[in-house]
Amino acid sequence: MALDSPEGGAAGIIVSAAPSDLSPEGRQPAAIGPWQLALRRLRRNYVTLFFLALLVILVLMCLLAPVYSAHIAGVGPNTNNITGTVSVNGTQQNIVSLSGVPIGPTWGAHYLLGADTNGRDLAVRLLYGGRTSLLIGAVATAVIMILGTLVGLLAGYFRGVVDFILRPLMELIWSFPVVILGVALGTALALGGIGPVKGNSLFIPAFIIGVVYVPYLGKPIRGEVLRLREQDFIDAARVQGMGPWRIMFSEILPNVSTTIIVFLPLILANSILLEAYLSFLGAGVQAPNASWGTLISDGLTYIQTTPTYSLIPGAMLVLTVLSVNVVGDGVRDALDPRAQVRVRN
Amino acid sequence: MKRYVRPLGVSLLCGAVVTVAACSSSTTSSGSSPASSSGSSSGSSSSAQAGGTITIDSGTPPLSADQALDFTTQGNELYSVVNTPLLTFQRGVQGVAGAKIIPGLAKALPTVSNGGKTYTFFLRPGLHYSNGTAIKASDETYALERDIKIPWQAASFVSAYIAGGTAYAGGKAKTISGITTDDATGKIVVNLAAPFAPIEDIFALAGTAPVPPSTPMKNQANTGTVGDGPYMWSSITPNQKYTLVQNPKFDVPGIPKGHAATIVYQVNANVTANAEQVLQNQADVFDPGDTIPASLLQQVQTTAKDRYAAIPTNSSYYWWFNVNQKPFNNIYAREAVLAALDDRALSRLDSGFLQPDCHLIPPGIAGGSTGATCPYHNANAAPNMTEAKTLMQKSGMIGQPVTVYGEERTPRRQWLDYYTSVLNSIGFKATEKVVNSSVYFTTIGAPSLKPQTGFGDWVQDFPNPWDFMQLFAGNAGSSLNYGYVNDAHYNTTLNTLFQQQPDQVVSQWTALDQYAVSKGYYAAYGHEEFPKFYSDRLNFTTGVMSTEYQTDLTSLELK
Amino acid sequence: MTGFITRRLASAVLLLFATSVVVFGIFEVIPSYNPARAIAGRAATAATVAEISQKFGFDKPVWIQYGNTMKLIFTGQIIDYQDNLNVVSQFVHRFSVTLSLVVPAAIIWMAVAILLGSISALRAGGWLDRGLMVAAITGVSIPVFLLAAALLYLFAFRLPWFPNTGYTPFGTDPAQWAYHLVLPWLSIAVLSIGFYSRVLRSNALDVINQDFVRTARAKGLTERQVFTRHVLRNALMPIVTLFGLDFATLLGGAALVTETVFNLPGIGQYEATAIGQLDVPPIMVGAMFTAFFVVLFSALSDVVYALLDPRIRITG
Amino acid sequence: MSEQLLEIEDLEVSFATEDGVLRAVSGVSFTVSRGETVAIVGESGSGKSVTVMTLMGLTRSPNARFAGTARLNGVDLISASEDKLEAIRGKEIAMIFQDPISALSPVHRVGAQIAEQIRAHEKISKAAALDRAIELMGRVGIPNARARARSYPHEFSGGMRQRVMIAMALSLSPSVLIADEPTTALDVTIQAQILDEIRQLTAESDTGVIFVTHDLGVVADIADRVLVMYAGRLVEQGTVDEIFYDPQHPYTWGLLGSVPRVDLEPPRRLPAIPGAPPSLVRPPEGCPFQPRCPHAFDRCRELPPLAPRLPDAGHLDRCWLTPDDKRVLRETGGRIGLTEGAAS
Repeated sequence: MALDSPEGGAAGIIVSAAPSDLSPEGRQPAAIGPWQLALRRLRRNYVTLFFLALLVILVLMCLLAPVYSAHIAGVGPNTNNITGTVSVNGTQQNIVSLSGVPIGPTWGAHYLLGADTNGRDLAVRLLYGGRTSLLIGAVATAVIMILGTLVGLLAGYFRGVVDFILRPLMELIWSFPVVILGVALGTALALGGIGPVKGNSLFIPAFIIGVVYVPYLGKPIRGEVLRLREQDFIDAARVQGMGPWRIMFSEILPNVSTTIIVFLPLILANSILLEAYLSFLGAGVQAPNASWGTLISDGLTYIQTTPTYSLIPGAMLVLTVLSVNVVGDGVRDALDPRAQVRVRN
Repeated sequence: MKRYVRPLGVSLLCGAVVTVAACSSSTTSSGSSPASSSGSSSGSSSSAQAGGTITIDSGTPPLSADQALDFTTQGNELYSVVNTPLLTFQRGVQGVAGAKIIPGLAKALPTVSNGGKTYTFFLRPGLHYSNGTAIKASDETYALERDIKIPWQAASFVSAYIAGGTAYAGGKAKTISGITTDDATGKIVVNLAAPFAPIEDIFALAGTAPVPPSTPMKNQANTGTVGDGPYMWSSITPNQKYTLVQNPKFDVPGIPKGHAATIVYQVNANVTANAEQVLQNQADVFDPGDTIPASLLQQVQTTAKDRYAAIPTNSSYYWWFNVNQKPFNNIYAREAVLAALDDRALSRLDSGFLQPDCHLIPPGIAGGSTGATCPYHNANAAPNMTEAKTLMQKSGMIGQPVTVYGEERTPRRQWLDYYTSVLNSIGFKATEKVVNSSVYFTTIGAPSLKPQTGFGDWVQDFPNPWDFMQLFAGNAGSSLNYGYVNDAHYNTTLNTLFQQQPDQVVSQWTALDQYAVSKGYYAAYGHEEFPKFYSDRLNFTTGVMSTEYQTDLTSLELK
Repeated sequence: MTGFITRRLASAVLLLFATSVVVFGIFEVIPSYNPARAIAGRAATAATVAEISQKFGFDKPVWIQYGNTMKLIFTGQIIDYQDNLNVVSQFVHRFSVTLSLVVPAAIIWMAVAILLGSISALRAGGWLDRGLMVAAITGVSIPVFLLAAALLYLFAFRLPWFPNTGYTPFGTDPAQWAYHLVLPWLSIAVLSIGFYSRVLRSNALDVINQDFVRTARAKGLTERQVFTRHVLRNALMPIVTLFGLDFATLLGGAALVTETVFNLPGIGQYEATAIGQLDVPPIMVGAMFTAFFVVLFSALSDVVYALLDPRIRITG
Repeated sequence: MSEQLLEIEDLEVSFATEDGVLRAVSGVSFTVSRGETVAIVGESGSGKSVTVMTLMGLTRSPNARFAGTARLNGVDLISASEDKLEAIRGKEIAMIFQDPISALSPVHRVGAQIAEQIRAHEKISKAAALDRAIELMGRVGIPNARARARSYPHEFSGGMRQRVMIAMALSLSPSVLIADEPTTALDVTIQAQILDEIRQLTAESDTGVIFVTHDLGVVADIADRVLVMYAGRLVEQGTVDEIFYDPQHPYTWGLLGSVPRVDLEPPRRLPAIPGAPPSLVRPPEGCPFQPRCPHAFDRCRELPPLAPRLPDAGHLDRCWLTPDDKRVLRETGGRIGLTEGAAS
């Protein structure tokens, strides 16, 4: 498209009109979707990556518990060996002394972190305990994800009677003293179990934590759904003849997915913590199974002579929960549109 | 009376946490500052100081200061010096042989008539309670009625054996018909439903001590009751602090008056801290109802060996089997467990405070025997796993699921873990069920539960083999005989033996015990020792740790 | 204002009712739970057990039992099954201990959090800011009982600066009182300091970008004046509600665990014991007590929020 | 010419961002003299707000870079220390902001906010400061000021709030007043009242005013001189009449062209300047307006200097076209504007 310059003046100038390709630097950066942006930010965030790696290592260690117990320690998590002995740099030592004091860490293959009162290998119990804690945390989180989202969706979308029932219910559970409710339920169910589920199955603590933390996700999602419900694209969907269920799951759910993803790590971290609380108070994982909470609790008696008994499972618990929290933070910052642009000058 | 130690707070409490090496200040304020005794070296008790304050640190409080409700060893230590019953066990007798029964408020031992069904007591004349009111014969009736109404944790001793007891308990009668009293002569006549020799022991329990009629028919947890004993209650903060002071009006001959002016019984659930306190002479007595934590034991045995000793007691620990249900309805299955059980391991779990033995009657009581005569292996030696495996083959019960019940308190939970692993090692599919200590026995006692196997213990009420063997009598009911054992030979032998004085039928009691072991009705594994652990302020030799009273408060005196 | 109060009161009553029903329900469901046996003690015969359940009304239908229990609670006569102690007087008697634990702890936690939060907001990106970020995340990742155990191990055993456990009432010896409570206060406060300072920091950063803060600086106020009068005042408002709720739930959660580990005879310890023993009355009273505080504090924080922010009128 | 109040020499402001260094203001110089009202116009993103905010020291942050000077009564505002600036802000140079709704503190009473500015610079009691604030509110036309001083900003209308801002800004009769689009958020009728208010108050105390706006109507109404900014640079500077009647820079034509004229019959489609402002991180070579300028030719690859090209030395522009070409090219459809046809 030539430009015929007006009367005389400078020589006729042929200029391509499209401004954008005039000079390469002038172009705007190619637009990228929120997910790629988030991923790009995440890759940049070294702290998050470090803790992500740490989390993976911790989880792997716990998953490899059977390998460690079979090939290295040679004993199961519950094998008592009270009257046995173990060789510590040459000399045979009682695993449990005559007066009942268990041996401290030998830093060798057998009884790496020492024994507990029943002569069980603490390192093996630590890994199996980790598996239990992570399993309960994961199952509880799954329960919360499903129940929480469902309750949030139903209460937010249907409002009216449904909301009238669900909201005060969430309010009740939310204001109920979590520990008391959890411990009371735990103690009660550990005795009788529910229906087919036996008293000491791991699903009881997981179920309790799940129920207790539903409002943690339910309330924010309900808020989001209430807000989204008013937006035009929902009316548009309704006009197209979509039923309420389809609207909820195909329209609203994707929009609250960022909230869910942001809350996922928070809930996982808190579920693991609450399991530790319950087990610490004797209402979570039941004997002879172990979890980090029970190990810390058992170790308190010997904190004076062998602090590692309590503090190592404590450290594992804190590192795991910390990693989940940091990764959660990283994910939230990456996804959060108002992310503080961290400038490296 | 089982050693009913109730943990204050949840399971973790009993080893709550951490001792303080150099204990800066006493945890809960312990009254007068515990200055260590001036100069006088331990042992030499030149001039025993009269008066002064003695503090007892206990990990668990009694259920109540009211002797008509409480039936714990902790409670008995305290109110046995406040409420003297008609009869009483002689004070100052150390060791398992146990004390003889001597007259308390009664002038003399009761005269027995009507074929052992009637016991007649006469009150000593002119006795007064610590608040000055005179003691009348009818007070005894009121006291026994109180036992049933509140109820006393051992109320069945009164309601089951004294005539009219059950009627009164059921509310059908206004008073207990079996008891008639005459205040003028101080005469008390007790008629039994059936002859029952141990009734004399029951009238030596503080729970049956007379109380003034003004005492309310409700648990007096905050004030305790008034009695005629060497001491009386000064102040009580339930579950925290109990204080006794000497009773100036104490006038019962044959019972020592006690030396200390004030006795403070302090509750701190952190048993480790209590042991540390006594070690540092911040407190005077470590309550024998608690176990010295393993982590501290060596230090105690070395630095305080002249003021510490493990005193054997008449107590027994056993695993019971439900003989009406698989797998333990099969004798071979039961015997296999006896063969595989390593009593030494169980002893280590109890910091070595346990004397291995497979018999129920403790050695200190007539009819008791040692671990040598145990079937399959000596209780002090390694278990006989090969025999256990063959017995399991014969029983055909390999792979059977078993639920094991136990208490959550240390060392009981550790015993439970060990016992479950033994059951698994010989072929069962065993899982554990840990129950809170204070509701354990009432839980497994519930008829609806029908548990397969679990933990049991018993501490002597009085030095009579019947007190132990009654646990497996056919008519003992599910709240004691958890395994529903109902052996004809066992029942008839028990009924004949308990009529007679124990020291005449020693060999028959031993034979009955051995018979029950051979039948595998219980897998007993030992008798426990209680710690006698004082500060160096107290005279260790004159202090008495008795099977009836544990710490005999009247025997405590400052150096 | 009255509308607000009646609405809050109604929700409080509803909540307390619901809490009591939930707790009562939990223990009715357990198959082998039998309070009569617990009271009767170990060697009880069937007769005594039956007599007790008749006397306590355990044989009556569930909802009558519930009615009786509630009547007993509100007339202050309810006794617990385990120790036969009057539950209400136990709570009243022990509440001073719990208060002396949670109130100073809350003060420490808020004061330090505001200080750290402000500094890190002012020096966004500085080393303190990053350090605080780590402290905040670690703070929420450590369970109270582990911190309590570690503190006890470090400062009561390794360095005997503080007593091992136990409690001395304020009346008898204030110095000893504080001396025994330092570690428990820290156990509760330290974990929340991290979280609260981060919340304050992010609130402050939001407010700092607001126009009126720019106006304040344009008015020539010093940096400190701008921060304290304008930024902090607005940043603290959301924290008030957060604090209200957390403080109330503290009573039912962290206080319970801390009292258990440090053996402080507060209501938390009493509740923990009761839960262990399946002793319903104290658990019910405890749960209702805590739920009541949650409602009370959420109402209180709304009122305080309205006072702080004139834009919000308590609608009738 | 009254002596210069404020002299700004080669002001440079750039921010380091994730995508690179953003040059918000490059080489801006101008002066403001006593009693004179200078208007700065330009599209949003042209750097006009950044310029005035920098004068107040409100753009200082770890990733900001400054260059050049801005001397006010002998003090260089750009390099001044924070406490020195704190003494000057509000006293010698004050500012009114665009959005009155969010510019006032929501939780403080209006009277107190004005009093706060007074007490920040003068040692007087709260009561005395409040009285002066109330008196000021009266002068800016707020009815029964004494009562209204106790209410909160959200209880005021947009216009009233802007009056409070004015009262606050002029409370210590500063020598320079910066008004950053004060009327944009208001509706037209209120806009006129506020402009009168500002004109009347600044005239009384002979204050120098910098008026930032993108509304040429306002410029015509209040400004003495006009600066046209584009992509962080000054592209034209002159008196109001020179800019409106003899604009030299095509961007100025575009601005003038996009103002709907009452005296002409309305065009089919409101004329607008095609394209979008260039990226300030990777600015195009030469004249920044080149990509959108229909009259661009090869010479424009080289950045033209801001220089006087007309007899009146005060009228500067930054365009290579000769003055004669400019006068011809700016005529389109009987009025000044950017040639419609050529650009499509």
